[in-house]
Formats: sequence, C-alpha cells, structure tokens
Amino acid sequence: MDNSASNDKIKDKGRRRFLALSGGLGLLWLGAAAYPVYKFISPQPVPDPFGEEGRAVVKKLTPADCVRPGSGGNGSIGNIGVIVFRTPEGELRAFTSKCTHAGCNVNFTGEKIVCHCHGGQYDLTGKNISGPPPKPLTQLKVFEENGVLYVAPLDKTEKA
Amino acid sequence: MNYPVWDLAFLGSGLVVAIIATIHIFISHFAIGGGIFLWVAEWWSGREPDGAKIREWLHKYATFFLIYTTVFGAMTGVGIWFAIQLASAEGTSLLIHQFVFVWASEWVLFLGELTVLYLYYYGWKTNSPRLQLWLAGLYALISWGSLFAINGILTFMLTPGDWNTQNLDIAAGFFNPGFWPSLFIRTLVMILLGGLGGMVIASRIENEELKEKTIRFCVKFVIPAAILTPFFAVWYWTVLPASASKLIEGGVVGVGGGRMEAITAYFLTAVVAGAMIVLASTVVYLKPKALTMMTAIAIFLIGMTGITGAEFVREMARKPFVIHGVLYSNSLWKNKAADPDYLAQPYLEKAKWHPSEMPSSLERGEWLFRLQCISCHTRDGYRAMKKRTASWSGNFGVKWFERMHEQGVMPPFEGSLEDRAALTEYLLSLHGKKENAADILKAVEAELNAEKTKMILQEAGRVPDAIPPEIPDNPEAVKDVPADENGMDVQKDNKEVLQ
Amino acid sequence: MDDRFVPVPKEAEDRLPPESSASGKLLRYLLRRLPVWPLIAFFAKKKVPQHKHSAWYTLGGIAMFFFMVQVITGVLLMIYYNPGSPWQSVQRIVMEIPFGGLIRSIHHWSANLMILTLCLHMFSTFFMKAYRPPREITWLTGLALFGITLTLGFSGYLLPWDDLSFFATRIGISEMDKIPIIGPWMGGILRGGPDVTVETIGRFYPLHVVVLPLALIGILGLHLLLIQVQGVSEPDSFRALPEEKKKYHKFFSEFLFAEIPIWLFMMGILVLLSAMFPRGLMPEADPGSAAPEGIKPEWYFMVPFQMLKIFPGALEFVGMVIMGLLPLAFVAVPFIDRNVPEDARGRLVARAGIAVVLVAVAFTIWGWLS
Amino acid sequence: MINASLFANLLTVAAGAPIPNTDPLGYGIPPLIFQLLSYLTFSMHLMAMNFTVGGAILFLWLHFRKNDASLPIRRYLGGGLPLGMSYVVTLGIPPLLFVQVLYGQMFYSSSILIAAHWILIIPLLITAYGHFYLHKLTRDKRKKRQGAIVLIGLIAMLLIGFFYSNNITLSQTPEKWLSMYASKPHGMALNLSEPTLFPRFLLFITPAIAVSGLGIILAGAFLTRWGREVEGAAFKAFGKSVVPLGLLLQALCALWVVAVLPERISAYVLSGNTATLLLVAGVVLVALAMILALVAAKSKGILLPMLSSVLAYAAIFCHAAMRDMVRLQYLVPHFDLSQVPLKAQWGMFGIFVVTLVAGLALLIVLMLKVFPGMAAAAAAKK
Repeated sequence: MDNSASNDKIKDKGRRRFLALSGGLGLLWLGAAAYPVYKFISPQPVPDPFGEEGRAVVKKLTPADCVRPGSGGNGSIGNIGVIVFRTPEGELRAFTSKCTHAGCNVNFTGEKIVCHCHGGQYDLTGKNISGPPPKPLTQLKVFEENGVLYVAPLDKTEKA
Repeated sequence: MNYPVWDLAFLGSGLVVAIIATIHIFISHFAIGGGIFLWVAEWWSGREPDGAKIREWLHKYATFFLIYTTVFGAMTGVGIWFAIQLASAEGTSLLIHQFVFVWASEWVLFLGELTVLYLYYYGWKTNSPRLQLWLAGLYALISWGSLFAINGILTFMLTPGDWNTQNLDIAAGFFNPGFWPSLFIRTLVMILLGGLGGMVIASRIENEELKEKTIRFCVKFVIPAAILTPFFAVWYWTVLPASASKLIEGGVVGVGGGRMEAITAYFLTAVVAGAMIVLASTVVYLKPKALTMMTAIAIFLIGMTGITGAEFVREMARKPFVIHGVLYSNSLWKNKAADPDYLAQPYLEKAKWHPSEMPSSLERGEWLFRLQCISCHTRDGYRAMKKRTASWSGNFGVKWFERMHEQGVMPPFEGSLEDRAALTEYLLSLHGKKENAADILKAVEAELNAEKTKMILQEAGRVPDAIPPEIPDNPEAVKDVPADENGMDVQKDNKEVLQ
Repeated sequence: MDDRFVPVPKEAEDRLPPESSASGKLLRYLLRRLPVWPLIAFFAKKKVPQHKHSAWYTLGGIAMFFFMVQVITGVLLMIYYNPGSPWQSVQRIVMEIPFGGLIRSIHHWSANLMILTLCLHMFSTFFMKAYRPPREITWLTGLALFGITLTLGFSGYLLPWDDLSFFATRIGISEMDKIPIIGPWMGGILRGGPDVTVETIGRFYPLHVVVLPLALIGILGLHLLLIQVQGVSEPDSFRALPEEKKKYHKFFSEFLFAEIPIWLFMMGILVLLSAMFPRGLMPEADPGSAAPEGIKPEWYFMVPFQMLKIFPGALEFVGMVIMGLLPLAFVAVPFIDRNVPEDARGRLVARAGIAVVLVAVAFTIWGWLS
Repeated sequence: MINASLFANLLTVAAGAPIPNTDPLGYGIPPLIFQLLSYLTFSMHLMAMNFTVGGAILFLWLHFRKNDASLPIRRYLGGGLPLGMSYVVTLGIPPLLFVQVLYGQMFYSSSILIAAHWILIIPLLITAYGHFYLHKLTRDKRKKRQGAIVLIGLIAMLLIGFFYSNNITLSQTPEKWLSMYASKPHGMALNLSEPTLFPRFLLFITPAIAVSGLGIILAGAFLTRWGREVEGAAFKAFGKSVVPLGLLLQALCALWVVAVLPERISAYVLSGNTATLLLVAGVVLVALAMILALVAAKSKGILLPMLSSVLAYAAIFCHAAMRDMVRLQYLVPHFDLSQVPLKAQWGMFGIFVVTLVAGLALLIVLMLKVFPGMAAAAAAKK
C-alpha cells in the first residue's frame, strides 16, 4: 500500500519539478516574445537640438534684446531653455538656463544669474556661487548672424 | 534568358514553390519527429505495466501517421522538386548537376524509410516486440538521414561557404557553414512536433488514467526544443552572410529610420509561436484530462505558424539570390553581372527566348518584364508591380533601374537605356498611363543634359551649388570658417567672382 | 480562534492544500479574513456539457481573448496616438516607433477576427437554441455586446485619418442620415457637424477609447455572470441522453485549461497575419481629393452597404426598413421560439436564421468582389 | 530605338531552336552510366505503374460486372492500390532525376512551357493516392460508391501519364518551343499537335493490363503455396485470360506508334543498328514472358510466375533503352551527349553505390524477418 502512496509522492514531486521547468521556460520564451512591446514602450531617441549644422536658432530672443551691456533674457532652442546676455564689459554670453540644483530655469538680473525656486545664484561665468546649486551652468557659444541669434555647443578650447 | 520564365498571373511561380514547400515542411517535420516519437513510445510501452493498452493507442497513432506522412508528405516533397524546376530552372539545373548523387542517396533513404514503415505497420500483429522496436528505430534513423542529406543542399543555397563555380568543392558546399545549426534546429523542431502529434491522438483516449499518463509522456517532447532552439538560432544567426543578417537586422535596428522589415516580422512569428507552445504545453501538463482533440490540434497548428515564420525568414534572407552570391533569382549569374558592358547590351537581342517578330516598345517592355521580373514579381497579385509603381514617372523609372540593385534586395537590371525606357513604358501602362518609350527617353536625356550643364558650370566657375539669397557679411562667421587645405581662402574667392 | 475571525468552513478544509505547506497557510490566512468560500464553491459548480458540438463553446472565450488583445494593443497605441494630428501620429507609429507597425497590425487583425468570431458565436448559439428561456437576457446582452463591438470597429476605423478611413466613415454615416426623423440629428451628433472633419475625431476618439470599452466590459460582466448562474445551455440532442451518458467538463479546471491553448493559438495566428499582411497607411485624408479607387467599407459593414445598393432611389426606404427590422427580429427571437424540445415555431425560426445567414454571406462576398 | 536589322539577323540566327546553354557543372560520371541507371529504375517505375493502373482497370472491370465470385480478386487488387501507388512514386524519382541530369536543358524548357499542367501533377498525385487509401479503409464499412472512388484515382493517374507524355514529346522537338512560348507564355500550352502523342501515351497504358494479369497469376501461385488452392486456381484462371488480351492491345499500339513516327526516326529505328536490336529483343522477351505466364497459370510452383515477371522486366528494360536512342535521334541537330563537359565526381558516385547496396541489403534482411510471420497469418486465414 505504502509503495503506491510513496511512488505517488515521488510522481507528483517529479511532476512539480517538470512543471517548474516548463513554466520557467514558458516565461523565458514569453519574455523574448514580448521584446517588441518593450522596444515599443521604451522612450524614443530625442533628436539632437543642434541638428546637423551644429548650431540652433534661439527662439523668443533677438539680438536687439542684448545689445546694451547688462541686458539679456531667457530664450529656448527646441525644448531646452537658454539665457543670453551681454556682460557689463560688452561680451555676449549664453548658458543653458536649467538650474543644476532642481531644474528650474534661472534668470539674468544684470550682474548675476539667480534661480527663484531655491535661491541659487551663479556669477556671470556661470559658476555657482551661493545656494543649493552643486555645479556651474553649461556655457554655449553664441553668435548673431543676419539678425538671428545662433547657439552652438562650446568646444573645449573656448572656455569663457 | 537561358530558360523560359513561367508567367503565372496573380500567384507568381515563386509563391507556388513557397506554398508547396510550407505544406511539405509541416508534414515532413512531423514525419521524422513522429518517427522518433514512435521509437521512444515503443520502448516506453515495453517498460510500462499496461504496455498492451499503450500499444493499442500506438497503433491508432501509427495508422494516422502512415497515411498523413506518405500520402501528403512524400507527394509534396516531390512537389517542391516539380515547383522549383518551373520557378528557377537555372538554379535547379545547377543544384541537380552538383548534388545528383546526394539526391540519389537521399532517394535510397526515402525508399528505405517507406519500406521499413510498411514492414512496421503491416507486420504490427505478427512481428515480435523486439523486431517492432528495431523497425521503429530504423525508421527514425533512416528518415533523419534523409533530413541530413536534403539539409546540406538547402543550406548550401543560403550559405555556399567556400564553394564556388571554379573549385566545385562538393564537401565544402554540402557541409557549408549553415549546415550544422540548421540541422540541429530542424531536429529539435521535429522532436517537438512528434510530441504534439502524439498529443492529438492521445486526446481521444477514453480511459482517463491512460490518457493522463500518455499526454504527460508526450509533453516531455516539447522540452528539448524549448531549451536548445534559441542557442542554435543564435549560432545560425552568426553564420548568415552579411547581406542577409543586414536585412533582418535592418528590420530591428533600422526601424527607427524605416518601417519594420518583413523579415523581422516573420522572425518574431517564430519566437511568438515558440512561446505559445511552451505555455500551452505547461497548461496541458497541469490538467491532461482536460485536453480535447480541438485543443491538441490548436497547439499543433501553433507549431505550424512558427515554422511558416521561420521558413519565410530563411527564404527572404537569401534575397536577391537563388544561390547566395552565385546566381540571382532571375537566373542572372553573379560573375556575368559584375561586368557592366555585358549588362548594358540590349537584352532581347541576346536572350534565347524572344518574340518571333520585331516587338513594339510596349511589347519589348512586356518581354523584359516577363524574362527578368516575373520570377519574383507579378503584375497585380503577390508582390504586385501595379502597387509598387503607382506613383512612378517616366524619368524615375529609367533612373530607378540603374540603382535598384544598390539596396541589396534586387538584382541589377540587364539591358540598354532603350530597354529601361521600354520596361518603364510597360509598367506605366499597367496604370493606363500612355507614355511612349521614346518620349520617356527624350525626357530623361533632357534631364541628364540639364544636370550635366549644371555640373560643368559648377566645375568652371565654382558657383556654389544653390545661390543663396544674399551673402551674409558677418565678420565673426568668416573668422570661424577654416581656410581651405591648399591655403586659398574659399569665402573670399567667391566674392570676387560675384562682383 | 476568537470571534474576530470567520472559521474556515469544513468542506474547504479538505479541498485546501495541507496546513504544513506554505500555500496552505497562506490560503487559510486569507480565508479567515475573507469568507469567500461560498462564492468559490458556487463558481466551481459550473460545468460544460461534452458532446459532438461542444467545440462551439470555445468561441465566446476566443472573442473575449481578442478583446483583451485589443485593450492591450489599444493602450499601447494610445501612448503615441495624438487625436490633434491623427495621421502624423499614426505615421510616426508605423514608420518610426520600433515595432509600431506590428502592434498596429495586430490591433487591426484582432479587431477583424474578434468580429468574425462574434458572428460565429452568435450564430452557433442561435442554431443551438441557447436563447430559449431562462436565457433571454443572456441573448439580449450578447446582441448589445455585438452592437458595441461593431461600433468600436466603425469608430476605430476613422482614427488613422487616411483617405480610406475618411471616405469609408463618410459613406457609413451618410447611411445614418437617411433614417427618417432622427437620422440627420444622430448623424450630426456623431459627426459633430454637417461633414466628417477633425471635429469627428474629437467625438470618435473618446467613444472608441473610453465609452464603448467600459460599456463592453460592464455588459460582458453581466453576460458571464448569467452564464455562470444559469449554467451552459444543453442542446436538445444532449438533453435527450440518459443521465449516465451525459459527460461534463468542470469549467474552472478542465474546460478553461482546454481553452487557453486555443487562445495562445489565436495569438500565433494574429502575429502571423500581421507579418504577412501588415496594415498599410494611405496618404492623409484630404476632403478635396478623389476617393481612392475601389473603396468599400470594411467587410462587416458590407451587408447594409449592399442592401442599399439593391434598393436605389425612391425604394431606398425599403432598404432602410429591412436594415431596421433585422436587429429587432434578432431581439424578438427568444420571445418567439420558447419551448423545449423544438416545436413548429422553433423550426420556423431556425429556417429563418439559415436564410439570414445565407443572405448575409452572399451580400458580403458580393460586396467584396464588386 | 533598336534598329530592326539588328533584331532581324537575330531571328535568322535563332532560326534553329532556343536550346539553353549547357550547365557549367556538367556530368558527374560518363553519361552512359547515367543512361543505364535511368533505364534500370525507369523500368521498375513502369512495372509498378502498370501494376497499379492495370489493377485499377481490372478492379473496375470486375466491380461493374457485379458477380461475387470475383470478390477475392477484387479485394487483392483494391488492397494493392495504395501500396502500388507509393512504389510508383518512389521508383519514379530516380528516372526523373537522371533525365534531368542528362537532358536538363530540354526537359526544363518543355516543363516550363506546359508549367500549369506540370504542377497540376502534384494535386493529381495526392488525389489518386488519397482515393486509393480511402477505398482500402472504407471498402468494408461503406459498400456503395467504391467504384467511383477507384475510378477517380484511375482518372487522376491517367491524366498524370498524359502530362508526362506531353512533356517528354515536347522536350524532343525544340523547334516548336519559340512559337509556343511567344503565343502561350502562361504555361497553359500542351503538345497536342504532336502526331505521336496519343499513340505513345497509350503504349505506356496498354501493358498495364498484361502486367497486372501477371501479378494476379503470381498472387494465385502464392495462394496455392499457402494451401488455399481454390482461390489460387480462380486467380490463375482470371490472370490467364487477361494477359494475352493485354499483350494484343500493346502490340496494336506499338504498330500505331511506328506508323506515326516521322520518316527519319522510323528509318533510324528499322535500320538494323542497336535500336533495332533492342526493339527485337524486347518483343522476343515479351513473347517469352507471355508463354511462361500461361504455363505458370496451369502449374503449381511460384518459380514460373517469378521468372515470367523477370522476363517482362527485361522486355521493358530493352524498350526503355530503345526509347532513349529514339530521343537522341530526335535531338540530333540540336543536342548530343558529348556537348556536356565531364566533371567527374567519382567519390560521390561511390557513396551513392554503397548507400544503394547497403540500403537494398538491409531491406531484404528485414523482409526476410517480417514476411514469414505475415505469410503464416495469411495461410491461417482459411
């Protein structure tokens, strides 16, 4: 009597092992089959804002806004914010306007750059001088061409 | 042009091969898998206490197996041979002359396979169990042997390896790079199908306890394929020629740029089918009593969708060749296509099969279409040209034929400029557009001349390509643009020319 | 155990796995807090008769599976679909998003197969006379579900906003305008104006994405509950069998396990169809351009479409009347053919059913070929 | 545009026939061996085909004559159809393979010209094979309509034979191809204009009656050996009456074919070379086979019917060889075997021979193990 009970036990232990094996394999295969859904959901590559010529047009800002030394304002390329201003010495400069602390857009107030969200402050070279911002703003090369402001990534040599 | 081309409306001779081949694969893979299943089941029934009852069920399995495989399997196998003769006579002739003795040996195996199956089936009551086990084993072995033989020829077509028309090295051609992975994948799929076939018959067993035991035995046949197929698939992937894997990869990686490649979709069909089978077998294993015949057939058919997907991938990866790198699908030899002035000669004048009197440009276009394009395309059916040339203009057609092989899925066009115009005229006539080949040629020449003059102008005066509205005199911009390598300041030079 | 917990009922005790095993402990832990055992016992009671025609019982399940696939692929498509610029977003899905084309094709094919399965399901239950009392409500909820699915198909067809869907929708709604009295008003509501414009998408999109699916899930819940409560109907041939010959499969463990592999097979079919015949995208809808050559509505709207062709001009209202009466006839069926076993009226209804099927199939093929 | 003259001279040059270029891979072994192999296997294929087609014809003949005495013969013939059919196909593969190796250029061209009919052979094969199995499986359960089932199978087989005759005769007359392809490129062509088409097709079908008659005598001999004399005698008597009738029909067809052959071919065949030798040898062997068959029908043992079958096989072998000579004669201006280069594959040929010998040996061993058991069971079934 007992050996039929025992081999029942062995049998369903074997059965459970087989179920674990085939179930596990099933999930593995299902993972492979669901790969397209993963690729479909994963975020799509964001197009490079500087495009193929390596420069981008600054929107909502014209050269006239930053002719006077100490003047300037917020603009954008694509959906990246930038600030463009002319220093008191008359040099045209541009930075990404996303504050390195929590991502609010900073503002140019004539002598320094201020972030209203948590009171972070940067100097005119973009270095974070006070408040929570951990790192300086990234500088961009800016030049004006037939009435339009252009921004381009800064290559290593031309640090401000 | 060496052989006539079968101008089959709507279907196209290529699809006839595909249909017959797919049916044959469904049956032959089950035939060999079922052979292995019979052998193991014979051995298993010998060891089980209620072996007699199992053998009774096994006899029902053998009856279904005998009729299903011999009536349909063998006939469609011969059917493929008939169909490829009509789809690509040049390719078939090359394979037959190269592998005549492989096919002859495969025939001996086929004869043996059939006879052993008859001895096993018709001697069912009179043979001793040991002899039956021997016969079942022999059947499985011989039928697998016929796979071994035909697999060499089949994989040779996609991956000829270091075989070429000079060295005619049969061993290298037969044991080509694609041979072993494809052999293992097919064997695994066969074992899988043997099990699934077993389940179809087992689902009709009345006695619950015997049914449960038999179905659990059948499900175990799914496991080897479930574990090993991915590994061999990867191995097969590495062996594919660059252009073939580019087509498949082009689908996945390049998707960002274009719509999903058909090959990727079929590749996915095979993967999804694999997943569905493993899950379905797990469900069946949980509750074997619940298995009805309809469910078992459904699982068997999942296997078929997977096989269809995999076979389409293998066939499409070989585009545009019949034998990769040797013979194009429209029977143009690759080494001949390499020399451009052979290609540029007027086509009908060197073709063996041509109209019996001087054709008009439209008829010439139709003959070109029939002799070069019909082996893969049709006018209005499968891979219809009507759909593909809906938005064509005369100029585009002529220029397209020059570049169509650069994509990597089409053979180069064979024929002179007039031939190209004639074919364009014919394709446009499919849409009722009446554009005479001569006018198309004039338009093309006019366009070519316009381009040439622009090129000359550019060369002489170095006028920038598109003349911009006005030259920006932004000092800063000038500063940045680097001087030309040979020291000449490019920007300055343009100004002088324009003053 | 103090009185805060509900004692585990006796018959539950021996059905559960042993106390020692982890699952046993967990189930008892839950049962003490959620006394759902009577419900489980109730659901376990359901059984499915096994006979020659029992294969048809799986059709309802298959249709539900296709609906599940629709919900999943629908949600995925909604990530990228933008009703503001419909064509561009669909083109982006098909051309740019990895496997976008595949998921859209699966959504298209699953819709077609769902409607086909529902047709088969409806007529198989009709010819097995499953509508007879006490199952009238199940039949009526079934009809409602079929109506909702057709509307889902119709509204979904417009969303890609290409030439084909634009003109097909325009033809579809113009049929509705012809209904006397309420026709033009309903057409206006549906279209959001005199003509099919982006405004129409504004109405079809929420209808297709929120209103109809929720309605379908709700009524489907009722449909399934009725089947659970009243049990699967037994055709006369099965009922006449002596008691011991009647074979049943318990729904929850046996029939369901026989149904799941069939669903998986349907998934395989969907992917294969999407690979072989991917759903294309015609150029963007442009009210000015000519309707594409050989345009016709989807196959499941071919019957009304052809019906109106055979009653041209003045006779058109005859066509309208017939197309109006047909659904009403279906609604009235369980109230006409009532008793078991089949009587004269029952045979009449059955023959009328066959006639309707033949005409419908003939019209569909005729429409498809013309 | 292309000047007409360029095309004109093309037409004159191609006045001959569009024979495709020879395959760059050439013959693997001297063509003579290929020819011998093809005659050997082709004759086996014909024996199997004749047995099945003849079996079907005689079955229908007895079936529609409705007398019960012939039931055992009908069961034997009907039961043998599916088995015979499978060996018709199996033994049909090597001759087709060797014909394609030897005469591929012509064979493929003519196949493509009649492509639609050529591909139709596959569904016809499945219909014939399926119906023969249907007959064997349902002949006990369902009595009526068995005649119709076997008739459908027979018609399918005759159609297949007809398409083969079309293909082979067309492949021997390349001068017709160009105009045929130009007028019917869709593969719907048939070679009906060929005078020798029907006689040659009938020459393949008529021996079926004689060969299946021989098969019945052989079966009768085995039955008597297993102790079932009464049935054995009935089989032999019926066989005896059928064989001469079959041979008479075959002789008539042979004469019709010779009469219809083109002048230069019939001159070649009767001009006393190897072809004539083979023709005469075939006729003599057939006569001998018939006499032996008639004697065997009266005598006891199984040796005589076996011998008679071997002689019949030899006769078919000779006529198959002669038929190949005629083909080469037909192709004289366009093609001969020496045009194709020889690229020897002796290694592969060796492998094939070894596989063949080993395969046949294995099958014979297995048969010797299985048949005694089956024979004992058959004998027990008094």
